[in-house]
Amino acid sequence: MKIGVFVCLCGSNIAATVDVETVAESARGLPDVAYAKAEMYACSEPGQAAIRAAIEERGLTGVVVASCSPRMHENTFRRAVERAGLNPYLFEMANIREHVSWVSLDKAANTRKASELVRAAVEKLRCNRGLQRSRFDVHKRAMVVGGGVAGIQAALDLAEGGLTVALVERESSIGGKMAKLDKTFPTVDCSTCILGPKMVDVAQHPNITLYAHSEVESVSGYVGNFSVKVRRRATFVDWTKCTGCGLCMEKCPSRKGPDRFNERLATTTAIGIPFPQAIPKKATIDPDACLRLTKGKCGVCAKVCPTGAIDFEMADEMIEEEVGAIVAATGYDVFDPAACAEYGAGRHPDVINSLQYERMLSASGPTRGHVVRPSDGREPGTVVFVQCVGSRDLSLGRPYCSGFCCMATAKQAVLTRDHVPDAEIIVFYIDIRAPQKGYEEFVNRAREEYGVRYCRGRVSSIYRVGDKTVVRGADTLLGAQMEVEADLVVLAVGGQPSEGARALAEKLRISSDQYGFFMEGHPKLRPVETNTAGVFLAGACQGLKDIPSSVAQGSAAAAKALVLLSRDKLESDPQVARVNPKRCIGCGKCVSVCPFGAIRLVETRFGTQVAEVVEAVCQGCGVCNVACMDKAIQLDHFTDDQILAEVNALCREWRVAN
Amino acid sequence: MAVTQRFFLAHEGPGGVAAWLSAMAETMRVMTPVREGISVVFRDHSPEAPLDFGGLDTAGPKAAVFPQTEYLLRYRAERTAPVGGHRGVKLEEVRPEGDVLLFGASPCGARGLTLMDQVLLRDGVEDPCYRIWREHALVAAIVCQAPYSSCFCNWVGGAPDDARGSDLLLAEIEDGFVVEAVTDKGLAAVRERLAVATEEQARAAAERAEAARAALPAPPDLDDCPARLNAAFDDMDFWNEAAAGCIHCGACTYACPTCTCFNITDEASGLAGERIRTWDSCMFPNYTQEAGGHNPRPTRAHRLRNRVLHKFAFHPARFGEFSCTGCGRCIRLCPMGLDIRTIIRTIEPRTATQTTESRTGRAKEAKHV
Amino acid sequence: MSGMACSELKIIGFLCNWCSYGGADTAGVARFRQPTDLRIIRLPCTGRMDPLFVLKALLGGADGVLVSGCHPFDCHYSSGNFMARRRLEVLARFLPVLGIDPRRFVYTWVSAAEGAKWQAVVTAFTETIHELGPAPRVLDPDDAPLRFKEGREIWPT
Amino acid sequence: MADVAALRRTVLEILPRVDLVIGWQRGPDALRAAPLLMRNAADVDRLIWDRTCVHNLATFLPREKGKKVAIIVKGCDSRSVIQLVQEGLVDREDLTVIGLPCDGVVSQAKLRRAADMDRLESAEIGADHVEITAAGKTLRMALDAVMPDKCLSCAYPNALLFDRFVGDPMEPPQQRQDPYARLDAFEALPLEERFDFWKREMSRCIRCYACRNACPLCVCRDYCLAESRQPHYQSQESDVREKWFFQLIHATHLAGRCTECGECERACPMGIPVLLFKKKLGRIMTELFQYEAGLDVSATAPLLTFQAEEENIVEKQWL
Repeated sequence: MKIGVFVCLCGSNIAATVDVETVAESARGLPDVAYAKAEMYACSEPGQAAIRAAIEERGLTGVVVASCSPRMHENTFRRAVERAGLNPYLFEMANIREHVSWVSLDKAANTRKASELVRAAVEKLRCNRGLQRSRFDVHKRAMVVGGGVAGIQAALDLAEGGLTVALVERESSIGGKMAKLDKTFPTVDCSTCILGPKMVDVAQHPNITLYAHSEVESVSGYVGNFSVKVRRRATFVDWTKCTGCGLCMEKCPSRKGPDRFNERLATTTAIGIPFPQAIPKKATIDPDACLRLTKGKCGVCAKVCPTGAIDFEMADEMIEEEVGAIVAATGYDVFDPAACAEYGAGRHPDVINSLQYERMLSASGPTRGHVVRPSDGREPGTVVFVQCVGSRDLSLGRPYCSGFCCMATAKQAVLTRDHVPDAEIIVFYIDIRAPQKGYEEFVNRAREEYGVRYCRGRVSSIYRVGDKTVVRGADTLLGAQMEVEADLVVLAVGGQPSEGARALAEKLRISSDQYGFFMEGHPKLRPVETNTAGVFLAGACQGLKDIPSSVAQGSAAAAKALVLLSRDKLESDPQVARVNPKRCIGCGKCVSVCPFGAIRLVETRFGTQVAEVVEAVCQGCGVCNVACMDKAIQLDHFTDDQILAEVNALCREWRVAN
Repeated sequence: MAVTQRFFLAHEGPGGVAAWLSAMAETMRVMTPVREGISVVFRDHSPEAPLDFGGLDTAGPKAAVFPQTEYLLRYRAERTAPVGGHRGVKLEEVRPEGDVLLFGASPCGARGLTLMDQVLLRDGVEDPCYRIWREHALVAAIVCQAPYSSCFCNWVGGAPDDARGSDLLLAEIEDGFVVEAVTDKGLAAVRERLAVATEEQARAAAERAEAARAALPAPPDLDDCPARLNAAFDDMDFWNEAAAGCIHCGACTYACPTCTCFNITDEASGLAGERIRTWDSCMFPNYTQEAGGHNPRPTRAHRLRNRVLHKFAFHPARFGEFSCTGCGRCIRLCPMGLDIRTIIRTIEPRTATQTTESRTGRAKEAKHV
Repeated sequence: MSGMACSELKIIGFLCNWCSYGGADTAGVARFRQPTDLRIIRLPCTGRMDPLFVLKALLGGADGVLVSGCHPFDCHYSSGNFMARRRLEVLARFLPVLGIDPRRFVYTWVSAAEGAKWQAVVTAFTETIHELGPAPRVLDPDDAPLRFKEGREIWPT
Repeated sequence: MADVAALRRTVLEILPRVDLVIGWQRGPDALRAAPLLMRNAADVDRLIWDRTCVHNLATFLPREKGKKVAIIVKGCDSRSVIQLVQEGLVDREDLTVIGLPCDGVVSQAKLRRAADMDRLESAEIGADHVEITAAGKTLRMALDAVMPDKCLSCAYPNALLFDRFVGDPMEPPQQRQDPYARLDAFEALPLEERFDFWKREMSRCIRCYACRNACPLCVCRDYCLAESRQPHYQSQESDVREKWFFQLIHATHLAGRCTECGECERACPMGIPVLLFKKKLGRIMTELFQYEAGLDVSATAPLLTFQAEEENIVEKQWL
């Protein structure tokens, strides 16, 4: 091998605390190193040109760049050496910036450390071999999981982009949280009026197959070739016959089931359509509330249904979908404030959460748009909003800001003034976060034009005195204790990953953060990709966000999937496990540890069994490599010899004495 | 060369073992047998460590002149051009240094050295490292007094008081050892330092040796053993059965005082490296593994056959002696209880048809190892 | 040289690419000062971490070995760190029977966002290793084959 | 212990249906046995069954894969067979297991410590004693004194997996020794002494690989890492580091698989207590995963699986 080593100064980022000339000089003393040079900015065009020139002029067959983190520029340099005719896997990086120059000011120690890291990189490179990517066919179909506004946007964009789409929604209608909102900030326009047409588009688009009341059961396969099992939960109504006339709902004698669409502010029938604009507009029976399904009596709906759509025997159905890409858009759930006992939610009838209030404000909601005290139905005189319930609260394990609640509260305060012109409206807040277009102005209008009183301080307790709900807190700006006798208290609850998000992450083999939000590929540069190729994220499932951001991310995820599936064939990452069939004893330990099902046992012509890796399925984690006792299976680019070369290179030198 | 002269080395006191070893240690490395658990190994002599002359040293004295690991050469690549590019290589042969006294070897172990000499010190193909080790080693063996049940030195021309391979041969009597200087080198080590043995002492020593010889059961006649083995070469049924319990470890060969097989590997780290000779064993499958994948000795049976034939047919054909000193270490140490004596005593040529059958059997066997 | 006071000991770190390597990058970007003893080897996943690499390092002259990967549930490959946790916990408990101080080996989880935690981990682990001092050697450096001594002279002491 | 005549009858019955039956025969002396591979009825005459039948014959199974094999096993040996079946290294359908009850064998190592076994003249094994005549001296010892540690703490006197059981199953004998007694004693030493202990013990190793080859679960055949050039885990040098590292390869690869049958240590010609490594790992497996290898053919080895929440693992906390 003929190795070139390029030591980057990164301006002064590296050069200030590492003697790069000494590092280059020590590299010249390493085996197979034919050329070593310091570069001002290795990643810049002149830097890359110098690397390419050295490869061409000096006939280098391997390159080490000592510069920043490979997470930053490994691909940059791989492309650079590839342009000069080298296999991109005959390239290694030594991270002498993030791991060396930026973390210590001791120039002598840094220089020594950088030189050793270069030596480890050179020793590893000597064990590298060129790897070839292989190509495979893709399914030109995508799946969107979750039919909230982000999922709807993604599905529509994908469908418009020419792909066919399977949209899977857990509830019996798409629309998600946005469908429950009365108005949206900061324009205070009608939520249903802007979402409704999009929902109709989904229903009518020829490229979209909608699976409502359905869930993802399992996912196998890999980018371009996912195979997804979808469980269509039994609705007990044949949707091909149901016309959405609503007659069943009128006649259903069971009326005590919780109305989940209305956030349990009301009860509803056992059979029904959740809201008038539902898509699909089809009836579903709640098997827990239905008298026929629980007690075997009744069956009124079946009698009244004009199309005979009721089917009490219906069972779950499994559907197999073959797709090339998956967009996860599972949204969020609101925080259950019952966890904050001091706020009395669930105990005091006049303490409700912000989503319940949203339903109360809605003309199609349980109070037909009248703001009332749930305890007695009277109009409230004093309405108190409490912010950051379940957000920014370490004691609840939720240090994060939910992002949308400040604005939602401002909007609800403004709407309260419209509904109850004389009401006293007080908002307890910690900080106001209104950074987007028109947001700050909206909050100021709420304060100034709508007379909403903003008190900076946390509420310590809420309790009932007579028919009043007393809110005790502090106004930290005035430095005074406050006690407000409220008629209605609205807790601005934060969000959390929707129920089942972790289970879905496991099925999709994507990771989630400590709270359960799905992890994007890179917080800045790959915000809608995940680390599992072919799986993209949209909306609040990746992190809480408001409607415009969710819609933007829906479109972005769709664009990423469209780019991916615009190609007829995909290239697989060649950093995969490889079996040496001569060594393999066929014990199958690799098969049992592989998280991706990428390894199988096949019979040889001698009748023995050996392991075989399905390259496109293998993600390159290397779990199999460790489980294999005679090391017949090796993870390319991270083989035992490559890692041992690094270990040996770093261990070889004896300690540095004082 | 052999000037038979007898000296006396007392157990204790000024003319005793400890004093003599200390004197010897001034000019050379002294290695003595030490008991560790159930094994007896040669260690650098320490006056505090009790010596163990009770029996055979477990792994034999071979390692003193044929180390398990021998560095043959070392190299270091050196940069000649200022900016990488051409390199020179500095090579340096490594050769053994320093004299060593191996005190308390068994006569069968010492005799093994003469059989190793036949292989490693042949005219024209002399092993330079082994030559140096041999020249620098002074072997002091101790006559066996009571044979082990695994001993069969008298089958292969040896004896409990065999002096071949030793520079000094010690025979223990009541209060010390009668030391026979077998070679000039041995003589030089004792002449100035030890008293001459009395006739009475010499007689006592001879009597004990005679008793030890007598204690060995009468040997079978092995004159036709090479012929019988050669005739049974293709009788794979026999070899399969003989090797049935074998787990192809290297205990027998590594403990054998006559086995000389080795492997050579290069080890490098950075720009420097070494060429290393290490013991190898014909019982290991990898021993005959060819780069192309073929293994001419694919089964335990093939490998055991090679070991037995090497010692009792091939070596005698070339050098006129069995390559076995009858020390029985392979029998004592075999974890599976295999006994080479059974093979050399019982093997008989079988008929031609049996042999043909066994050939097919061999092909079948080969697949499963 | 063993036994002498050392300004720097030999600590090898094995980090998974997705979380801890990123966490170490994050610490670097934030300029969190750290001791300089640690040398990092990048792995795709702690699931690739063979306990033999640790033993190789500890018998080969390392004074400490640190393995760090994604927090449970956050593995890029979904379960690599779970597999690693079992393997490495077994190894950690095994070291004492070899006479190797178990404090010389630590495995932990650091996410790509936890630059400050990375700094704390590196600092604390390096301090522990300095408290323990140089690890006992299997081979005396002077008895080691030449190729292991090569390079000793590169860094003037 | 079961009657050898009954055992021979069973073998003769099974022999026509299999390619070979693996048992024991008399070895080089009265207290040593050797493996016996029986292919025809005449071979069965040499079959023995007594307290010298120490070898764990399961070690011969993987290489006979593809043949119809019958094997005679003691309780401890049967655990290795179970483990091999569990790992798919032996086909259960091709295997006929002849199970035996056993309340202990004799240890060559312990006999050697007590008597001049190299000069053994005659021996007699009674119900609770061994009488040895060696180098002209006769010594009578309690059986317990010359049994391997594993027999003194035996919990599985009867074969756990068998197609035929010869003799009557035994009650587990009283435990005369804690299974980890020797490990406890060793771990009571200071760390430095343990380290120095291994340096000294390993210096005696001759890299003959008897430990590996006697191990029924060392199944890498010709591709052991100890001798592999690619991957190159270690060199062929005989220094302590390489020899010790090989033991660590062996031990770590047995973690969660080893049944602590002790063949590695029994086979070692240099008497190195390499079983200590595996005992330690065995105890770790019990502590962490409540798992004992070789009891259940359908179990999953603890290192081939995981739990998202590990009950017994307390991870390192940083201040």
